[in-house]
Formats: sequence, structure tokens, C-alpha cells
Amino acid sequence: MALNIILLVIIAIIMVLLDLPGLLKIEKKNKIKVLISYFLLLLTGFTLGLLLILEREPVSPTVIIERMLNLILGIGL
Amino acid sequence: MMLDLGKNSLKNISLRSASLIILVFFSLTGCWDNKDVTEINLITAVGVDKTTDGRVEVTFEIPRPSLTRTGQAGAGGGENSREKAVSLVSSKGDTAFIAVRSMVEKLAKDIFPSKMELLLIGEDLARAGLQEVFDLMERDPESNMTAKVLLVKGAPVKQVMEAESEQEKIPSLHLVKSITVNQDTFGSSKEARVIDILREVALPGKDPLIPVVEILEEKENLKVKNILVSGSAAFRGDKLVGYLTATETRGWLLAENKIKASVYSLPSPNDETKNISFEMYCENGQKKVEFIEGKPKLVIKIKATGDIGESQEPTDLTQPQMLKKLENKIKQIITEEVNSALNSAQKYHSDIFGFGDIIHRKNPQEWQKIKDNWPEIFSKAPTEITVEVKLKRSGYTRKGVEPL
Amino acid sequence: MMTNVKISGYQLALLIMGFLFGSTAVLNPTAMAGQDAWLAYILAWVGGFMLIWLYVRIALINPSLTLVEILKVTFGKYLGTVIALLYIWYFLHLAALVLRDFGEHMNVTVFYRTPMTFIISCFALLIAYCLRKGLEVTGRAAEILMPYLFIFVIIIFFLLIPEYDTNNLFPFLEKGLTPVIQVAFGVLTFPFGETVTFLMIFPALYSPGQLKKVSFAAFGVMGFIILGIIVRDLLSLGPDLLTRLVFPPSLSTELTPELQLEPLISVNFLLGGWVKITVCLYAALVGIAQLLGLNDYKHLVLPLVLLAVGLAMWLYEDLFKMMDWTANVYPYYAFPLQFGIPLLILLVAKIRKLA
Amino acid sequence: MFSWLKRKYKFLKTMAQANQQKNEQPQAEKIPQSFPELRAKLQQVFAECGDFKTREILVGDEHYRLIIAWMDNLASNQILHESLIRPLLEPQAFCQFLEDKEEDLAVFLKNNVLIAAELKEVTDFNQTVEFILCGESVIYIEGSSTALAAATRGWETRTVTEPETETVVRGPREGFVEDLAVNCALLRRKIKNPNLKMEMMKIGRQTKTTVCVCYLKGIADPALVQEAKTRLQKINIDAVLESGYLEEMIEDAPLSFFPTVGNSEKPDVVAAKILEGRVGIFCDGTPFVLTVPYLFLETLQASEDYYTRAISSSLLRTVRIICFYVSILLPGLYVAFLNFHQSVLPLNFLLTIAASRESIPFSPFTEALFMGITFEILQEAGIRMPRPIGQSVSIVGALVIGEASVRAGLVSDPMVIITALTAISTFILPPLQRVLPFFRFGFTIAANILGLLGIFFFLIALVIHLCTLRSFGIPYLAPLAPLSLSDIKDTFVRFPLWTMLTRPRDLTWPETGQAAKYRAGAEQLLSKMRKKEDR
Repeated sequence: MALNIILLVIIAIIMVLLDLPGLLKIEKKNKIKVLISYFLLLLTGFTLGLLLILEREPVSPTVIIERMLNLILGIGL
Repeated sequence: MMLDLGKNSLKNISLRSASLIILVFFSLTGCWDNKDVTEINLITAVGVDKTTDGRVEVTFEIPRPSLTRTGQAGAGGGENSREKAVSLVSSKGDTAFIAVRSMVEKLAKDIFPSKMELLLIGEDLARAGLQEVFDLMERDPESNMTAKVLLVKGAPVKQVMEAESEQEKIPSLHLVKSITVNQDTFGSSKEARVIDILREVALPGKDPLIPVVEILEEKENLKVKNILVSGSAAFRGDKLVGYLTATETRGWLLAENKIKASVYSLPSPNDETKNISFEMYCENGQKKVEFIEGKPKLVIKIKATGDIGESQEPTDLTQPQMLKKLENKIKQIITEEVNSALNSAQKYHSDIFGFGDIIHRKNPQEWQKIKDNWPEIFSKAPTEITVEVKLKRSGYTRKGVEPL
Repeated sequence: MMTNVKISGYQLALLIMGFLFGSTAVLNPTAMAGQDAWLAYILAWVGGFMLIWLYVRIALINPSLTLVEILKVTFGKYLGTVIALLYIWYFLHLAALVLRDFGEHMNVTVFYRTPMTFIISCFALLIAYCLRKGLEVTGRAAEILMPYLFIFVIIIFFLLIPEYDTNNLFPFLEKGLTPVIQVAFGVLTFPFGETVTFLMIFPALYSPGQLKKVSFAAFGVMGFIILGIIVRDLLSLGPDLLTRLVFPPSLSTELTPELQLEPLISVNFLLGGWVKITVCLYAALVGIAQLLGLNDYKHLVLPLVLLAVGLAMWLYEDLFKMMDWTANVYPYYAFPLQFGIPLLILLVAKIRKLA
Repeated sequence: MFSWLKRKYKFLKTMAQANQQKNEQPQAEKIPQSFPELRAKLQQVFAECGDFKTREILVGDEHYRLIIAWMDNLASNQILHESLIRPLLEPQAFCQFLEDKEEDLAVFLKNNVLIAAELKEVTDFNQTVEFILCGESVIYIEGSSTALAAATRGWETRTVTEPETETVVRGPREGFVEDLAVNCALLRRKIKNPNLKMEMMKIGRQTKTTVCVCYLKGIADPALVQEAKTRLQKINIDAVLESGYLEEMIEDAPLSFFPTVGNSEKPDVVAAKILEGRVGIFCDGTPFVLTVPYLFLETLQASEDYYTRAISSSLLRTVRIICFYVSILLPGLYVAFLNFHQSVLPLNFLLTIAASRESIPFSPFTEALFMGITFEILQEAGIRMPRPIGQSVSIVGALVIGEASVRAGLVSDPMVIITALTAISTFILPPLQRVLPFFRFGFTIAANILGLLGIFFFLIALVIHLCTLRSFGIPYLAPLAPLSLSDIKDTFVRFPLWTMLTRPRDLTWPETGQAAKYRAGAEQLLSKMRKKEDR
């Protein structure tokens, strides 16, 4: 498990290192937007991976979708 | 331009070296499913049997590659030839799966059943039901669905597997090849693959028929020539219910249109002590079910052509009356064979001809009515067998030589 | 940047074909219809033509606009953004679903011990590389790689001819038409309806006049090939085995004489899945970039791919859950997105035209 | 890591700026009219140049003084003697001039006295120096700011022989030589057309190598020619000793494994490429002529394909394509099938392989790597060794690698067969010979991790890489991707010549969609690069 976490962190760091030169070269107008969305996505992915490794993942969206459909359509799924 | 070049190069070099390092890293550590051919036991045949205490016994035939290598009568050949090219390992377990896995206790290398060519089934197991074995075969992605199936009659499976072959280094390959050739040119045995049996077991209106192997003479050093692949075993669902003789098997093959050529002999019309043999081809067999007042009637139509293969007396066999006579006699023999096969099937309540399947496909409404007690209906259904025979050629001669 | 990307009609056709082939040819969604699988499939195929007609109409009414922009135009800024987010989630979900299918298939057939995360990550790495290079390169690579897929399909089809038994097509409609239509509905949503993704890609077509011809031709050709695959599996395995198996083609290819060509199925899955996931993630990326008003999506590739891998692992606990969900829940979940909203867009456009 | 990159970037930027300053042309300089001054100046420029020769002559009843300057061995002594010195010393030569005295002496000499084939009037001293260095003789006239440069070039050149890199069974056997003039003549002899343009330029701050851009006007796309010239003009290096220097400077993707600039040693090949609308770049001092754009499929084409009948050359094409796949995939496939997909192989085959591998202590992967590296070493040794020793290398290779390692049980028989097959396949594709080993190793490693799946992962990545490449704006895999049906006649098979009526659309039809589209892509790329540069 510890190894997996280390691997995940390394992957995230490599990603940032690969992208950063490109990210810093964007024109001023969009820079903040791109940086925020980039790190937001990365953080989501990273947290998800971390939770999966720790086996503490939240309820899967498929289950939520199933429940919602049940609620709306009332089909016996 | 130059500036750009330099910058790109740096980025690319770091990217490339990083990916290279990752690749090398994984090639040294990863490779979870990487197993060399020398680290696996190829399995050519599997025998499954039931022990007296109700457990499953699985036997593997494992060839030793260096001894099976053809065309290498080299330095060590003479010495090695005394060694058997295959080794047999068996193991017992509550289920076939456990028995297979516990085999590892006795083996140095992992098992690899993908290339198994033959599946031998013991009589006791067949009587209890094959479902388990075939389920395992279907589930396991490493199994070979085109392996041939053989039922061992009246002997432990292991004993048959111990038989050595003089023609093939691997005995099971000898058996496999002989089954195929037999079905094509003689017809005393049929070919059944795992996938065929799987389909037939599941079909409601068709029961499997599996070729049978038995030991002819008990010997110390059993050879394949001492065991005989002949006849077949009829099943109901996945359970063994009875045996068909060699001629009955041929009758079944004729009706199923699966035979390419077979040989018949009959006493000569001129001289009862002498025989004439025929080779029959192109049998065109058809099965139909006719409903008469809601009751099914089983109809088999066979068309056959043939050559005169051999005559023990020198009559001119090509005269029209003579031919007619001969054709009639062959017709009788074939009808008799098919009839006895059908009778046995009805006796065992085993629809090996797949008449139920024909009803199911052609007439699904009718099938819904009768499917629950189909075995009963099948066993009591009237039958009709029509055979047409035409002799076409007589080889190089019209008439045998007359010895003085 | 995005508006400048141009692909030729042939490339778009190949992308649609690869997308349709995707995981369909391996999962065989028609299997539940037994001997009537072909009928269910053809019904869905016809329905698929109607769907693609709908999408093409929408694209022709709004040339050079992607789905996200169309939504904003049609439903206004706020509602449009919400629906666009829904679509972006759907594309991402689809990509994750195919990734997971791929991983499961590999785990079941050849790579029993290789961790699924590793297989999926390798695949995702490849797709990230592809996305970084852009859609034009993807189209060109498809021109080189898709022929392999067709060749493999044809090889397997002809090698299996000795195994075909036409009896497996009967009895025709044994259980009536209802189950067939149910299966057909499932097949309509997977794979045909999923081409709604291409509404994000249609504006990239070099000559928009070709759009209708190209997409219909792609549907025709790939539809025919998938029909061939379904008939192949049905004829060689029989209805009973077909309904029982998880990955029917993997077993049917084992029946080829002498060789067991199962790896070719995996490779086909790889090629089709590569196109499908790339297109899905491309659509999601372009959608995000357009919502944020960026002119280049390439910076977001790596984090989104990481997210897709995470999603692939997160969505389902196991194979059983996944199969159950894709069969019973997925059609109802996807259909509104594939048919409802596009129809609404078209209606709104018509009404506006009248007014 | 990032800061390191940034520092490098800054360093390169300043370097580039410095280079730009250095590159500025030296100012024109007048030729001194007084001879002592001139002599001093020449001595200063050519100080310690042992091969620099001058001669002073008094002509026209010893009224006028001339200096003839030339480089020994570059200028032919015979031409110098016959066409310059002898006419100058002819007593009657100056009669007319002495009578009129109206004409300028330089003009008079040029028109009436000297019999050299080419005579140029030069007023710039630096230019005269350049002429001298090129092998021409310069005549300085006292009291005049005009000098005369006479073409007296004449040095030893290799005779035209059959090139060793591209041998043919059928087809012309002549090959280019090191001399630019001879090379241009060889090409001109193939294409007798005034539209064959040859534009000369000098590249290399120190070497001043003559480079010739060669194209057929009317067929070659003007934008392509312009692009080639621009890229050549931008080159700013000290020396161009071989066309490889130019190649590296004008390549689209300098770090890709694949060549995007072609080269050939045969006039007929270059002529054919120029006739298709490509641009040839000749470089003085090397028999290798560059052709751009260079597309992937050209690596599979050979000149002989067009000289033999279509059917047989189509077969050879197919063989070459198979060889391409064999040489990159075979070891990888071997590893994949033996380690992952054993079930694909027939039983007997599997048993045979297993038998031969039974006593081998290494995995197929290790074997493949070991044999691959060994082969590379042997190949390199075979090329670098002097010929007589080369033979012993091959004996050692065959014996040690083939025979002994199998005997010793280090390498299995099938692996030897596979190495041999891959090696032979590599030799069939000379342009890619140095490239293929990388991919062979790559595929082997990928196969060892994920079997066939790994191979296809790698293959897709490779195809994507190939698709990103462009050579002078034209996609590297054209006409396959993007597909151009009219050009596909000359790819996997060669159609008969009478079916190939159109020139390659990618290269020559700028008005039709395809090429225009590519150019749009290329321009976009360029403008992006420029923007980056500006910043």
C-alpha cells in the first residue's frame, strides 16, 4: 500500500514537471484559469487514486445514478 | 529556428530518457504474466475419473520436450529412447478444480493446459454427470475447447493413459489422430470435441454421444495397439446411460451425415462362402420429424454411393441384375445398422440424433407442449428409415481373376 | 486552436468506425437475445441510423459549433452550461467505462496476474500521448491502424467458417418480439447512441458537405462488420453458450483450427478502444476548454487522463456489478443524453426558425 | 529540473543573439591602387600560406604593372600559363592599346588579350580574396581599382565510379563525386531543361562551402523551394564538411528516430526525385546529395523498382514492407508468443521450441537483448574494420555467435535463426538501418512486459509519432495518412509506369486541396514558432 502511494505521488510529480513549462508560458489572460482548472483536475484525480489505494473510496457514481434513475423512473432495477 | 531546436531537444531528451527508464524498470520488475515455455508443463491429455470414495481424480499427461523432439536421433538418442517421452501425474480432490490445482504439489513447474488435445473421462464419473468437468473447461480461459473427448469403459482412466504408442512419442496424439481417421474412413467411432459436448449438453433436444475406448487385453506393458477406440457412449443430459456398438455408431454417423467413407462386406450371391467388400461414400443423411395426429414420427433418409472394393470370387459384378442384388443387400445392412442405433437410443431414452432439437427449431410451439416429457415420447416414437444405395464404380477391374 | 483542427472525411469515417467497434465487438451486447441476436442488432442498427441522422442535422444547423457551444446557444448560458457539464461527465464516464472493460477483458483472458491498474495505466499513457498530439494526428494514425482491425476481423471470420451451424439461427423469435426489442434498445444505447460524442468533433471536418455521407457510410460499413461479428459468434457458439459467456468472441476464436487466435481479439479491442477512449476524452477536454473559454486544451490532458483512470477503478467494484449495471441501468441513463436532449435541440432550432 | 531547463534556455538565447551579430557580412573594401599597399595587404591576408603564389608582370612596353595571384594546386598551372601569362607577354598584344589609350586597361585586357573562358571584373578586395581561395586567378592592375578574376580552376577530382552504398543490377552505374561542378553536370545531363534551376549559395563561416539548391521550375512547389532556401540561409555554423551538416540543420524533427531529409549518391535517383517536384541540395565536397521533402515510403523505394518490370518490382516492394515489420517486430513477437501467448502456437511447434530451450539458462527476453547487442557490435566492427580484418570479424561472428554459443547452451537455436532473419531484413532497408535497432529493442522490452498487448501499445505509439512528423510541411506518412488514392499506386506495389500519369499530389499540386491544407498546417506551425521566438 505504501508503495502504491509512493508510486501515485511520483506519477503526480512527473505530470506536474512535464506540464509546468507549458503552463507557465500561457498568455496572461488565461493563465489563472488554466492553472486553477489544471490543479483542480489533478487534485481530484490524485485524491481519488489515494482513496482507492486506501480503500476508503466514497459511493461510486454508478450507484448514485442507479438510485436516481430508480427515483425518477421508478423502474425495478 | 536554432533557438527553438535547442529548447525542444532538451525537453524531448528528458522525456525520452524518462520513458526509457520507466520501461527498463518495468521490464526488470514487472512481467506478472511472463512465463517462459521452459517454466511451464505443457499438458497434452487430461484424464478425469471418480475414485471409489467419491472424490475426483485428475491425471495429466505431460510430455518431456527434449524426448518428444522429432528428427533428432542424435548423440543421446539411443540411451533416451528407453525413457518414456511423457510422464503421468495424478492428484485427487473433492472437486476437479481442487484436484487440478493440488497437482502443483507434485510438479516442479506450473501447469499449462491450453494445448491439451485429449480429455479422457472415466465411466463412473460419466454416470455421475459431466457437468462439473465441462464447467471447469468452459470457465478456464486456459483450457482448449477443441480437445477431443474419450470415455474410458471398464477400466481406470489412468491405466489407458499409461499405454505406450509405437507410432507417436505422445500416446494421446496417437489416440486423437486415430479417432479422426476412424470417423472419416471407417466409422466405428465418432469424434467429439469439448465444445460440441458443451453445446449438446445444453441443448434440450439433443444428447451427446462420446466415443469409447476400452482395453482389449490386460498386459504388463500396455501399448496403444492393445486398447481399442470403438463404439460410443450415449448420454442423457450429462449422464452416461448406455453404450452403442461399433456398427451402431456407424449407423448414427450415417444418419448424422458425418462419415466420409466406410467399408461393408457381404456374402457373394453366387458363392455364400466368399465375400464381396464395398467402400461407400457420400452418404447424404437427412433427419426429419413428421407429426401424425400430434404424435411425432422419426424419419431418417440416407442416400449412399459406393465402389466395389474387393471380391473373393471372380464373378462379373457389373451386370445390372447383379448390381441391383448387391445394392439391395447393402441397403438392408445399412438400414439394419441405423435401425439398431435408433433402437438403442430409444432404449436408453437418449436423443443422440437430436430429433428434439429439430422439433425445437422447426416447430417451437409443438416443442413447448412436449419438451417436458420428451425422453418418454422419443423412446416410444415410431420410426421410418429409408435408404438408397447406388454402386458406381468397380475399381480398375470389372471382374476378378479366375484362378486355375 | 481547436477550431483550426481539420480532419478529412475518410479520417472522420475511420474514427466513427473505430468508435463503434470499440468495446462492442468484444462484449457483444446482443448476446442476451440468443438466436435472435442478429435481429435485435439489425433493429438497433436501423435505430442507430436515425440517431446519427439526428446528430448530423444538429451539426448542419449549427456548422462549426461543437455540442457545448450548441447547448449554450440553444438553452441559454446557465442551463446550457449545466447540460454541457452533464455531457462532459458522460464522455468522461464513457471513457472510464471502456478503460475498465479493457482491463477486465485482459485480466480474464491472458493477463491473469498483471494488476488491472497497470494495464489501464499503460493504455491511458498511450491515450494521453495521442491526445497531446491532437485530433489530426489521431485521424492520421487511424488511417494507418484501422486496416489492421478490419484484416483481423476478416481473418477470424473466414477461419471460423467450418464451425458455423445455421441451425443456431432457429427457432426464430422463440420468446416473441419483446425480449428482442429490449435487447435492441440496449444495443441502440451501446454503441450506436454513444456517437453523440461526435457532435464535439463534427466541426473539425474539413468539408462539412461530406458530413452526412461520411457518417452514414461509417455507420453502414461498421454496422455491417459488427453484424458479421455477431453472426459469427452466434453461428459458431450457439445461442446457449452466447448468453452464458462474458466475452463471447474470446471463446469463438479459440475454435479456429490449430491456432487459437484469441490474442487477435485483444488487439482488436485495443485498436477500437484506443479510438473510442481518445474520442471521448477529446470531447471532454474540448468541452472543458470551451466552457472555460480557453483556446488550447492540451495542458489539461494529463490530469484528465489521471482522473479517467481513477474513475475506471472507482466506478465498479467487480465484473458482476459492471455487467449488471451496463445491461440494466446504462440504457436508461444514456438514452436521454443520446436522444432526448439532441431531439430537444433540434426542436428548439426548428421553432426558432419558424418564429 | 525546471530551473535547469530555464537556464539552458537563456543560455541558448544569448548564444543565438551573439551568433546573429557575428554573422553580419564584412564591409566591402576597395582594392588599393598603389602596388606596395596591395602587396602588403595580400601578404597580410595570406600570411603563412605556403600555397599562395603571386607573379608580377610588366606589360605594354613596360608601362603597366600587373600582379597575378593564385593558389597553387587549386588553379591549374597549365591553364594559368596558356590563357593568362602567355597572351600577356605576347609583344604585339598591347599595340592597339598603346595607340588609343582611351579604354580602361582592365576592359582592354578582358576584351582583347586574355583568353580565359570566364573573366570577371571585381572591385572589392575581399571578393578577390574569395576568388583566389576558390581556385581562380586574380589579376591586379597598378593604378586601377578594378581587378580581373579568371576561371583557372583545375584540381584533381575522383573519377565518376559506381557508388558503393546503392548498387543496382539494372540501371546507371555512375555516382556523384566530391566535386560540385561535376555533380551538377551529371544531373544536368539527365535533365536537359532550362527549367532545371541551380541556385548557389555559400554556407559555413569558416569553410565557405558552396551549396547548390536544385529544382525544376514549374514542377516544384515555389513555396517548398522558398522554404528550403530560407532554412539553408538560416544556417549559421563554422563548417559544412558534408551534406550531413546541412541535413541536421534543416531537418523538421532533429530528434526523431526517422530521417526527414533523404540522401542519395546516384544522379538518376536525384533526377527522379527532382522530376517529382522535390528539391535537391548539393553540397561541395561530398557525393551525397540531399533531397527534400523526404517521406517514409521513400525508404521502401529503390531506383531499380522503376527500371525493372512492374510485377517483379511490386513483389520486391512487398518483400521490403514485410522486412520492415520483420526487422522491428520479430524478436518482440518471439518473446511475446513464447512468454505470454503459448496457446497460439501449434503443439508440435511449441514442443520443438521447448525442447531447444530446455537447457538454456536465460529467458527469451535476455537472449533477444544479448543477441541483438552482439549483432550491432558485429555490424559496426564489420564497417569500421579495414577490409582485410573485416573478413576475420565475420568468421569470428559466425563461429562464436552462431555455433559456439549454441553449443555452449547459452543461446537457443530459434533465437539464432531469429537474429539472423532480423539482421538480413535490416540490410534490405538501408535508409532505416540505424533506426530499426531502437525499435527492435523497444518492441522486445514492451513484449516482455505485456506480450502482444505491449507490442501493440508500442506500435500505436510509434504510428502516432510517425503521424506527427512532417518533412517540409508534408506529413511524413503521406500518401498513406492522409490517404491520397491517386498516389497510392507507388506504395505497397508499383503500378506500371503508364498508369502513373500524375505527379505526386502532395508535392506538386499546390492548388488542389491536399497540399494547400498541409501548407496551412506548416505555416501555422511556423508562425507559432516565430511567436515563441519573438517572446
